[in-house]
Amino acid sequence: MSNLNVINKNRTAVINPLVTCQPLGAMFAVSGIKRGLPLVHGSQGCSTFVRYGFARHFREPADIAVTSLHEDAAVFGGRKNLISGIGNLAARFKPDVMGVVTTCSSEIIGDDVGGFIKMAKDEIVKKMGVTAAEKIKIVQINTPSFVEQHYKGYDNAIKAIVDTLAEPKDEQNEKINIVPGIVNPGDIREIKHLLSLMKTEGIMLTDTSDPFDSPLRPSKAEKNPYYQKGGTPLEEIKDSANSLGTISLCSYANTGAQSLERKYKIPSKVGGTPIGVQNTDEFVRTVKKFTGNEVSDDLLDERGLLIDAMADLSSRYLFGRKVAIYGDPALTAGLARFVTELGMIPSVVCVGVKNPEFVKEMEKVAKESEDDVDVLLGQDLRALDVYIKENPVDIMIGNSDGRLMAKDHKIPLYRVGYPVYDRVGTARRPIVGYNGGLNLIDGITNTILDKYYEVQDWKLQQ
Amino acid sequence: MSNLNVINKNRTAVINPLVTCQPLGAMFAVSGIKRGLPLVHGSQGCSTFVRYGFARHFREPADIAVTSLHEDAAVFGGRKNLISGIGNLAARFKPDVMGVVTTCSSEIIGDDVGGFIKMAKDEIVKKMGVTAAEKIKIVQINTPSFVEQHYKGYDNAIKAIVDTLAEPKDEQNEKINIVPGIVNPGDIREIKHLLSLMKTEGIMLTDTSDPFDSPLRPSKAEKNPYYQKGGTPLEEIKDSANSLGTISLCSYANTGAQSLERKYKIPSKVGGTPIGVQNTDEFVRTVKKFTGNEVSDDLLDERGLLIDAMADLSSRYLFGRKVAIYGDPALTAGLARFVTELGMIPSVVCVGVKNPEFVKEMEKVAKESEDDVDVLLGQDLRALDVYIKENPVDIMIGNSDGRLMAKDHKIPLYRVGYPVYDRVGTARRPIVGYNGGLNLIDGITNTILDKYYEVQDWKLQQ
Amino acid sequence: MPHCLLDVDKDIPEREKHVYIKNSNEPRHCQPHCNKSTIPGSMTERGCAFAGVKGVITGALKDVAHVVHSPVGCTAYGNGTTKRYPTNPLMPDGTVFPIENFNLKHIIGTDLNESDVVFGGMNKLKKVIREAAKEYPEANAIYTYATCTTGLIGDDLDAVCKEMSEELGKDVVAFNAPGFAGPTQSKGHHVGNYTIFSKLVGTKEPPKTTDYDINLIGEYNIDGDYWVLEKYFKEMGINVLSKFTGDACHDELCWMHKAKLSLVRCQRSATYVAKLIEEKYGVPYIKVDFFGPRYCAENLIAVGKYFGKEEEANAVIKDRMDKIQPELDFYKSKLQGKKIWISAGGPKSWHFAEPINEFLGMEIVALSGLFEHEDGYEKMKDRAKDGTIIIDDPNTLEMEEIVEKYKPEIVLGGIKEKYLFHKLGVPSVMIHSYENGPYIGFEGFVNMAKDIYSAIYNPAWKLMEFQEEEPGDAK
Amino acid sequence: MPHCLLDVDKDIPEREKHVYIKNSNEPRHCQPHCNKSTIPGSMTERGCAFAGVKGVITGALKDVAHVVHSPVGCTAYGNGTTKRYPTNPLMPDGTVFPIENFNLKHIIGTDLNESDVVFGGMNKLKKVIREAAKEYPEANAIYTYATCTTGLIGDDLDAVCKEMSEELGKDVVAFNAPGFAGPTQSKGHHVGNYTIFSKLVGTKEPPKTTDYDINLIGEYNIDGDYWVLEKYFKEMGINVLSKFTGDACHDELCWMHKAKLSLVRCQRSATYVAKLIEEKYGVPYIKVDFFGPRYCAENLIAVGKYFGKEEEANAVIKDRMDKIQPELDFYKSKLQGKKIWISAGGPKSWHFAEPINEFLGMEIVALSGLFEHEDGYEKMKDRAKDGTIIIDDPNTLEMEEIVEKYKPEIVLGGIKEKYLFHKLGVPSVMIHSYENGPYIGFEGFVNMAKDIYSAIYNPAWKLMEFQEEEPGDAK
Repeated sequence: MSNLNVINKNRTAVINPLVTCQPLGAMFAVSGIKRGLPLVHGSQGCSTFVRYGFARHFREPADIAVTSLHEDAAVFGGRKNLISGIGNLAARFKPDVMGVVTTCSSEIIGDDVGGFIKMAKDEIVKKMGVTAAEKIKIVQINTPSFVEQHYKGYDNAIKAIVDTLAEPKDEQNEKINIVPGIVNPGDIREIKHLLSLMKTEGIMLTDTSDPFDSPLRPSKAEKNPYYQKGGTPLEEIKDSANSLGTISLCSYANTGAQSLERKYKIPSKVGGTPIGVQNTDEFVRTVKKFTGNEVSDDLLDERGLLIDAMADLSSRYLFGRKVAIYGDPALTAGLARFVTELGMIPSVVCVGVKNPEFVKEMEKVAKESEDDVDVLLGQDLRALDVYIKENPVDIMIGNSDGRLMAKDHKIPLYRVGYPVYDRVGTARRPIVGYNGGLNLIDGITNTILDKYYEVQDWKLQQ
Repeated sequence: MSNLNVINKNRTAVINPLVTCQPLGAMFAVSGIKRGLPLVHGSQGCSTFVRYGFARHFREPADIAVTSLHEDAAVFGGRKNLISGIGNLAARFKPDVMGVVTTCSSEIIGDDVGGFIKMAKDEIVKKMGVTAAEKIKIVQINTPSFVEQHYKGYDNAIKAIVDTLAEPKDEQNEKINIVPGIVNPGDIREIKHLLSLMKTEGIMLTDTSDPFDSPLRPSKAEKNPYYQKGGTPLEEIKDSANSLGTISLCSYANTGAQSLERKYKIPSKVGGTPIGVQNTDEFVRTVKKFTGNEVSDDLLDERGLLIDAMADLSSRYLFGRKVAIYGDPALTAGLARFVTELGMIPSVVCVGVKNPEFVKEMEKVAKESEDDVDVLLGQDLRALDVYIKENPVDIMIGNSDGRLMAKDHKIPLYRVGYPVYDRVGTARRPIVGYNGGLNLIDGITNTILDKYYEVQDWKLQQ
Repeated sequence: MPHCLLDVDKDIPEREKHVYIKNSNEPRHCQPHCNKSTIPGSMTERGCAFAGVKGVITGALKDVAHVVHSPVGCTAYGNGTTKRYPTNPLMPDGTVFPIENFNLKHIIGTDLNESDVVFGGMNKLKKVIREAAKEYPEANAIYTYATCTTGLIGDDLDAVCKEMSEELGKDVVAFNAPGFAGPTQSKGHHVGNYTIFSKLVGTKEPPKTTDYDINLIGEYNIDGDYWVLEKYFKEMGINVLSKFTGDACHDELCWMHKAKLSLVRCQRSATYVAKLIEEKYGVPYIKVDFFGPRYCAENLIAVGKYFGKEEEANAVIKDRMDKIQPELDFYKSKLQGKKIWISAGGPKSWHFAEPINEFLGMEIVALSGLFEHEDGYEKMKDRAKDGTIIIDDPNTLEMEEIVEKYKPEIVLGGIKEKYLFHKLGVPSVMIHSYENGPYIGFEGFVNMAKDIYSAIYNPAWKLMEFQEEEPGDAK
Repeated sequence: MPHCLLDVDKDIPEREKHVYIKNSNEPRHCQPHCNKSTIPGSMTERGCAFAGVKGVITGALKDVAHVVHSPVGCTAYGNGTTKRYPTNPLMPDGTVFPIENFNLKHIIGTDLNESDVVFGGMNKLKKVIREAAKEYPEANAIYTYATCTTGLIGDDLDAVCKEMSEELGKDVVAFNAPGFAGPTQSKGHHVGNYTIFSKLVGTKEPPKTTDYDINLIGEYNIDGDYWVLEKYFKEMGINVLSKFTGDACHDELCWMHKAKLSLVRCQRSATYVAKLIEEKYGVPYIKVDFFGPRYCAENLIAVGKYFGKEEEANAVIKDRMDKIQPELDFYKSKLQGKKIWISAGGPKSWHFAEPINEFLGMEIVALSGLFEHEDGYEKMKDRAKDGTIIIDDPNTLEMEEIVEKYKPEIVLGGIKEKYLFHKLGVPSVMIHSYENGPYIGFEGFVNMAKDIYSAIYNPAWKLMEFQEEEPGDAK
């Protein structure tokens, strides 16, 4: 057992941020709805930068519309833009769900977004008729850019989605709601795989797996307009009010689950992201608790494969090596716990947020670690850069934004999280669940072998 | 369309072989039977070198017994050793199937292995009683080390297994027999996954997936003696005489399938190993033909994900790059075809065998390639070493035995096949099927990025 | 009817006038409308003015610390990891800037929060500028950027920068191009040009000058483009005194008035500054085009002529053409007759139209721009054959329709639309930042040809659909 | 009853005498039977004689080309990729051997086929030796190996080598240890020793000699072991004239008769040659043990004493002990009382028993050997506490039973059994070739302690089984 040292930022500036502003999280969440489209009420940069970011990370189209606010809106308000934006998007794309995502501009201008949406709906009815218009659900998502970060935007979006769309029925549906957090397609698929081994169906709030990793099959694609495959269907989101429970897999996005609990008595549980053995065990136990289903032998065999790899590899190649982890608080906390399970030392974990839940998760990790753990809280990549210069580590784990820093420090970087744009396959390779653990231990070990063993290559002969 | 240049060995010596002798293939095949144990009739090195090799590649136990031939056997024959070996193994391990694998020694000595097995059976009956004794099936596998290579040993073993164990019934079983070849656990699992998407069950002849990648779960393990999980059950092997068809996924091991066809009218098909798009398509079509089942949309979506990755990555990072491929003839032929599908050039493919089927497969590849393809036929790693010095390539794809050569030439090596002992996870990561294609394209691309793009790191910003 | 209402635009008929089908019988002024606000609710490829100034103009400088006065988002999006702007640490005086690729690695922001929005962010900006100066003492200047938030709350960046400039003893410059300014990122280019001209040009003197000093304006060294041109000029004996702004340092901008001639490479983003310098300092400028072998040759000769170095120019041209001709021939043999849509930000759509046709034999079926203005569309039109569709600010639905109707076999476009084209079965090569660039000059054109070739010949396109029956032999 | 029939051996009662439970009240001669053939049908950890000579003895030489006279299998298995035998390309005369780690990279075989088996392989062997000489002109000698096949068909390797030696003008040496020879790989060690002694020792003279020249015999530089010792000797002013055979060259073997003293490190595989050299050339030998801090210190002092360099030895020891003591203390605090089973090939089982107990505080519950002989088991027995099980040539079933009954918390063993132990829930560290070695000397012992520590404290063991109920806080 060791100490957790929380190190806060000692300057005002943010330098090389580890976070972005709220709207991204909301755009991400809405993209996980089948035929769901985000409509950003703001300047074009607000949608374009995010589309750019999604495109280079997922190597997939990211369909996000914008109301294109300009000077006139700054003076007269964004009413015209929002109403015509909603109308145009509805008429041309006929989405099942439209998520209206605010930005700094629209929030500062003080647009009555709720009121404008009502007016827009009236216009759509006029234009398209009641039946067609009612098929298009509009969710208002307030995401002022100057409050917290994109994780909050994701949380706000999930809450707005269930608040607007969930509909209670008389009967339970035997499903479990999952708020996966800002994770990759491979991760969501792995969560579904775990659920299937628990003989449980999940309602993903929301499911970005297929939308952000879609087959290339022009003959079968939904076109005019093109929609990516998948996403959580509206019907399922409605049904989230009738589930056995809600599990939030990231501590930063629990308000949707709480809202479902408050309104419809759906019990909720915030789990750590199921990265590594214990966190996945916890997830499995929660599913078992909510459903009453037994833990299958198949699932435990998958677990056993991970344990086997840990037995074979951890002590031999990884034990005692120092790791720097940065990025998403839910992922980093999970990764820190997993590297501890691998016998490595999560010497420093750097996040751009100040969530107390994150600190709590890290306290648990520090308790399990043999060595002290430093947490750079509410910090940025520059802080990590300066820290590592003084306190070198053996390996860094985080997104591509740290790649030049890693290169400067000659520390190998194992890429996880968002964004990863300089290597391929990351988005479809899970890091959650037991299988994700296998990917991680393989990836981390091979990174260590490349860097520290290849120099004495005979060591790799057996 | 381009030329295939077949380059034969121009010396007598074998230097740094790409193959080993027959018994390994037989030991591998028998290891894929549930409670199946190979008993090597030869010197201790014959089993120990192989156990060593399997252990360092799979990082798993490899249970192979040996009759420990010594000088006395060289003089008086191996009768005593074989009979007591079979008896001891039967009594102490009670295997379902015992595969008696001959070696150069036992073949040269001229042991009447079949006769000795009968005598041994009589002794077992005496010792254990008829019921217990009859539970233990003994398969005689002749694998003279001085004839061909380990691929032939695998073929001989599969044939001996079905010849000895398959039992016709009155009814078909709606299953398909698969001879997977000497592939990794991940590959066999991916084959099963493809079959399951085709709503078909397979009988793996044999299934080394679980035996060579088994969970660590002491509380559930089969102990005293310890047996690895899985393997094809004897009952299924028996039932292979009643299947809809047999697909051999390697051109070097088709005699078992032919034997089933001859004896029981089970149609057989030699497919290329399903590596890459077209080879997997072919496999899917064969399954469709044998079963009459339709190709599911889920399967085609998986295919579409691979096509998507190829569209996104091939032209941008891989096109026109030269590849050297070496190792198993079935894998290398498949890999050569796949890299051609990626727009790369399989400049040189080096194998230790002279199988005409392999040359035929490579002719197809050359037809599809824009550039000439050199085949080093019946050659070895030294030949490849010398070749590459004169004809450099951008990347090598093969097993770990080429690693020091790759290092000398400063050519990155992407590791596949057997053995891979200097990186981890290879055995559980499939290279077959559409998912295997994704693993390959990701792995190859990342290897290319590491080597050729990282030097101008700005190129990796989007 | 020169303009065309696409089927997908029936609900937004305003789009009709942005879509033009080339017809040489029509009067000269017929062309798509442009530089107008995007219709709300579109999936536009356009960015914002902040992107225009930081992302395009100033982000290429090697020695400047950038302070984005914004909530964290704009800072995150404005960082160097989004651009392929490599820099060489060598400074004009021969020293070495101590942080390699500084511009790609570091960005500073004021991280505005709710109370800043309510009470104003000017004090915070001052504090952060001071911190920036302390954190990066190496930086030779600090640039600050207004964003939507600070534009709306009315922070006076100029005042802050003036004060800080004095306090810190180094240039601190405000760029007032909040995201909502103007219909496209082009507004940001404009602001960048005027700001640099009015605040910097003429404030410093170069360490030395020659008779062959030029400004290379509108060249951002995307994927090393500038380094290609630099070699040509060097061989010709021409000295690039200042770049605007690729691989340049802050001081170069300050002494642009000392060149003998300005070359304007990207005429959309940078003609403004060249004009202003000519007007005030009498440095003449010429618009140049180095994309494609013919234009590159012609323009090198033009520059050569200006300096009496035509022979040197010819030597460069011959050397390079000898090297690339066989490759050009190969790619032409492979690409002849293939249909292409060039969908660049603006200028590259007309830069490349003719060379791609002439040297690769490809048929241009569509041209488009995101932020192009009238002058650019005029050139696009001039360089298009009859029947070519020319479209301003195409949105994704329109893209689908154009693919369906014009059947391009490849699209040169941006990363945001690239993967949509892929899903429609059409290869796409990134033309803004390139795939395996540089794309400028002689060698660069071959790089582009190779990228187009490998995109079209990527075997994936032939394998797109599963064949239920065993196909005949491929090819 | 000193011997013990394990439950799993009820069907092979011959195994009883190979299993001995230490009891100090029993007469001295009581110990497990050893060096006997393995019972057929066992999963033995033992290898063959060819492995013993090529894999252990000769494969460590840096400048020799090896020709295995066999079907392809023995050549494949005999290649260098199976051993951690690094070499330094520096030669005794100061030149550099041109191929780095030649011994790990290249192996040559005669690739015998059916007709060779029928008609004999001697001509083929000649041809291949000629090819080897041509392919690797750098190689300073060629060694050839009999295998089961050539042993059975009766090829006369000595005759071939004699002829080739003359033809090629370099040493061509035959090693006649076919796989079936002897009960274990130990037979191969023996053959290697005698062959080297009879064919090579005394045939060359070293470039120079000193008064402090030693032979370091039975040190194969596993994972760099030799390089650890080399530093000690260098600091003491002692010159390693010849290694047998780690990081050695062929010529060193030829001038072993010129040393002042032979040290025998691996007493199982190499005492033979030391004895023969003493007998014929009068070079005395001492058996040394450098495993564990105390033995290492004692033996350095012994060597120092011999050469009048005791002080130097003490300096080396003090320097190293100062460095490692804090680490030893740490590991002891972590490992005190943990139960261990040492299952080495032979000698390491007794080498390590006492140091692991003394310096790490661990309790030895089992000792075993694969190819150990009487003298080794005697030492094992001497160094074991009462109740320790000492077992010769354990097979996998016996391993299971020992784990169950003696509950070792870690096993030092080979890679073949490592993963079986893991499946039983017991960590295992590779003691033949090491995990993160070298393991010899002072620093090496710490490396081993660290490997044992991290194996036992690998958190995987605590997480082995899924907990149906939320566990309390870990630790």
